[in-house]
Amino acid sequence: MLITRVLCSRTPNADGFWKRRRVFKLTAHYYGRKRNCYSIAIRYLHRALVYVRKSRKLKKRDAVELWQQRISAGCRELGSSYEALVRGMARCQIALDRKTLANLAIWEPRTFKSLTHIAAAKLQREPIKGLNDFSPPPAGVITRGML
Amino acid sequence: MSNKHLFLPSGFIRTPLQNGLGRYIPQLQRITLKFCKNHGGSRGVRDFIETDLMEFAKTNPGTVVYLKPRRHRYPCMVAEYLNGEREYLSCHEFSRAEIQKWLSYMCTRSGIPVMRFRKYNHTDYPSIQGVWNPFTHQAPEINVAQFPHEILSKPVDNGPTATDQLIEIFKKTQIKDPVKPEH
Amino acid sequence: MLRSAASNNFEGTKLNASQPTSVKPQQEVLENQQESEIAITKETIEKVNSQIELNSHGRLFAVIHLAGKQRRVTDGDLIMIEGAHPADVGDVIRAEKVLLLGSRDFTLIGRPLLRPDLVRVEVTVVEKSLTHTKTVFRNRRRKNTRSINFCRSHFSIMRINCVRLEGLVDQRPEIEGVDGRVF
Amino acid sequence: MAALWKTCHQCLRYGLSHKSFYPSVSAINVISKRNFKPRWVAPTLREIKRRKDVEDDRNGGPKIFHRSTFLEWNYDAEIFAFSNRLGEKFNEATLRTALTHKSYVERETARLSDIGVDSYLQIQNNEELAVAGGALISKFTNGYLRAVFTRVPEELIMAMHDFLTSTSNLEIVGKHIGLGDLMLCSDFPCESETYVKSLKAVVAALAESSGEERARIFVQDLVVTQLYGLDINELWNPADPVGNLTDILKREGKAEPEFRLIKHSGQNSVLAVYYVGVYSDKNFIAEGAGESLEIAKEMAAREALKQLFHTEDSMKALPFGRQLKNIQSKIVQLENQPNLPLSKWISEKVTSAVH
Repeated sequence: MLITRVLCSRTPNADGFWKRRRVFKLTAHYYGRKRNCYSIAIRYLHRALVYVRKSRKLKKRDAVELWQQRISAGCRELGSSYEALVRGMARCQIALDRKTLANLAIWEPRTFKSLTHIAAAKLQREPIKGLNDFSPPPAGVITRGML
Repeated sequence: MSNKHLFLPSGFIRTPLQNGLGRYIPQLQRITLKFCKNHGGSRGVRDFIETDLMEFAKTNPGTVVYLKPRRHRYPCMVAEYLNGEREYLSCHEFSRAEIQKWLSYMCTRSGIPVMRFRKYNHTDYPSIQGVWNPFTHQAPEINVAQFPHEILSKPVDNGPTATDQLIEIFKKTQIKDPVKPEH
Repeated sequence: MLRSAASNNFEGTKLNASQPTSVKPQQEVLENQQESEIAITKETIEKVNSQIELNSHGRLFAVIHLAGKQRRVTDGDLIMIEGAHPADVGDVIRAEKVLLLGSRDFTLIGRPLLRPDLVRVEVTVVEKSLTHTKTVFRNRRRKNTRSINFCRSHFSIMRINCVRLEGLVDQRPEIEGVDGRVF
Repeated sequence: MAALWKTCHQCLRYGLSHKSFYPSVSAINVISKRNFKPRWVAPTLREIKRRKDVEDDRNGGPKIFHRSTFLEWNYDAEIFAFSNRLGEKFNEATLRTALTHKSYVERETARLSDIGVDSYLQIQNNEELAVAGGALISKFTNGYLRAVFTRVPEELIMAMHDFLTSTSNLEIVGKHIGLGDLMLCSDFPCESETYVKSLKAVVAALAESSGEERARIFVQDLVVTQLYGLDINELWNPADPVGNLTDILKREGKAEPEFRLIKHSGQNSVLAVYYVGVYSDKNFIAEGAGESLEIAKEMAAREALKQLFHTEDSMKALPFGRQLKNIQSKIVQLENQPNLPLSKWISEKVTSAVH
């Protein structure tokens, strides 16, 4: 975008009040001189705005970790494990993602239990080394050979 | 205490009066277009009025459109919504297309002020099968079980411990010995 | 994929314990297990179908895949779709990618999706607006080089009108996936 | 939007070297301009605000003006937009009478008589329409509630009906369909009674102009949807749930309800929880939890009643909008047939009433 001549012309002696006000609005919750003195506040504001940009990715990564922890806690209570559930469901073409699984583990426990049992039954049929050698196979699961 | 909420409010998604549940009611009540008849800054607004205003009014019968020619004033549009909110947008040196775009933005909004959404869904019935609590997956047998119990007292079988593995390895070596001929 | 009505582990183990412990020819063991399994399957499907016919299954929730994300929805929920979505305000869409449908007593799990004629999820677009202004700020340290971009992206808020079971579980229509399509 | 303009300005002040000056609003290409405010702007705004605060303190809060006092106000266009926005067809005259209140007519006649013109004004007020509308609203809500909550005793239906037709609820609905600016009344800001009266009058006007069927759908879509998201068991609870449960089971010929402790934890701690189950001749009905045995027992009885009435937490979702098409006839039929009161409630009699 070309900068037209107009924009580069001399500007009237603008009031710095508005420039500083914009910065102080964003640093109103800082501590001490970082809140009130412009030359100090602007440095910390730049750091904060960089953190805002970088944390957008991190937030998504943290959310996935949190879901993973909740799913593995739910699975372990039911005698299975996170890897067993995820691998088993993948082999049964059940495409639920970790957000949904974590939601089900908390809010719909019976659905989550049936999912863990399906995955365990699938792994019992096609075992993966080191995954479910120790948990007793879930009873009451009838697959009619469809798994 | 953070003052951030003073500048950018945050909240959860909601709609006025359960909109969309019974029927969808367009929330934009009135829109006022203020412009100047001669000033160059209102040229876009004037073009819009000459060409597309009638068609806009026909497609949005539920919105009253007011035109306010004011000499030597910057053009702007003020939208008033059913929940009483007013939205101001300066249209200085806007092109006709921009006016159309921002008008459609005003029409499809619900009047709730712009905010940072903390969650991207809202449900009033989060759980149907009952929220998980420590008792949900517990078997009732635990109430009447006499401990030590043959199933419940068994530790969770986490696989063979190190000593078991060593014993197994030793047993494997044991079997091979008798086959070797005595020297 | 249906599970037997027995909901937790311990009743199951009793079932196993009652089976004959002495090893019989493989074919026979499979045989009587087949009988009891078929009976349980028939009984379970019968129960679910009766609940569907009597519409006595209570509130339903579904996991749908919409605009790139999986969402757990039930009747009357609000969901937010990020990015420009073709449907306009007031339009009714049918969410076809249903991965899972659950109620208090049963869960239908799609592999990966449930049959479209089995489940009907209707969604109404209630609001289309722009998010708050997000800043993308880059700062190259000690080089006095900074850049800032402001962005307000589109989003739509949608109301889930109904999550409904339309067909019986085991009865497949002769031709599938034809409803509502004009040939 | 103003925020966008101000923060755009920020980027220009940094004297960026290579990055584009213009903020790329990916949605809409908004080109920012340099707007430098000269030195006198800030002090002037500060002074204006100070004077405004002084005036606001003097007459207790900012002065608000009725929308009709603004320059750009056209009552006919507003009426036209009002009916189109709701998607209903009103005939002009009835809608206008529905929106004019007695107080407005009196004020106008008083004003005219002061000027000396004592001709009788032809505007009718909306008294009769409001009364008729009120009856219509309660009839339609009753019909809906009895058709949807078939197994619920009449007391709970009355509680829900009273909540839906309460002044606070109708006022919220009236305000959110834009009656605030359209009502011709003398009191400003209008009290809730005026909102309620004009909403009832609008419903009656709709019944008159496009038939009772449309008015019923209008009430179902706007007034009854306020029930969504509300736990109806909070509106009304049986005073003595254990007694009611025993009566019902006796009437149905089943055994007395028997309460058994299923689970408990944290017995002698502040966060004690007891799970008590209700059994009737050895089959399990429901379970409830509470901080003490008595509370848990009462909650269990309450939960059992909820299951009998099909109002437990996982109850069927309330049908609204298009889902109501196939039960409209049932709604009309059940409008004046009350459900069974709690004292005579038996599940067989209830299910038979449904089919």
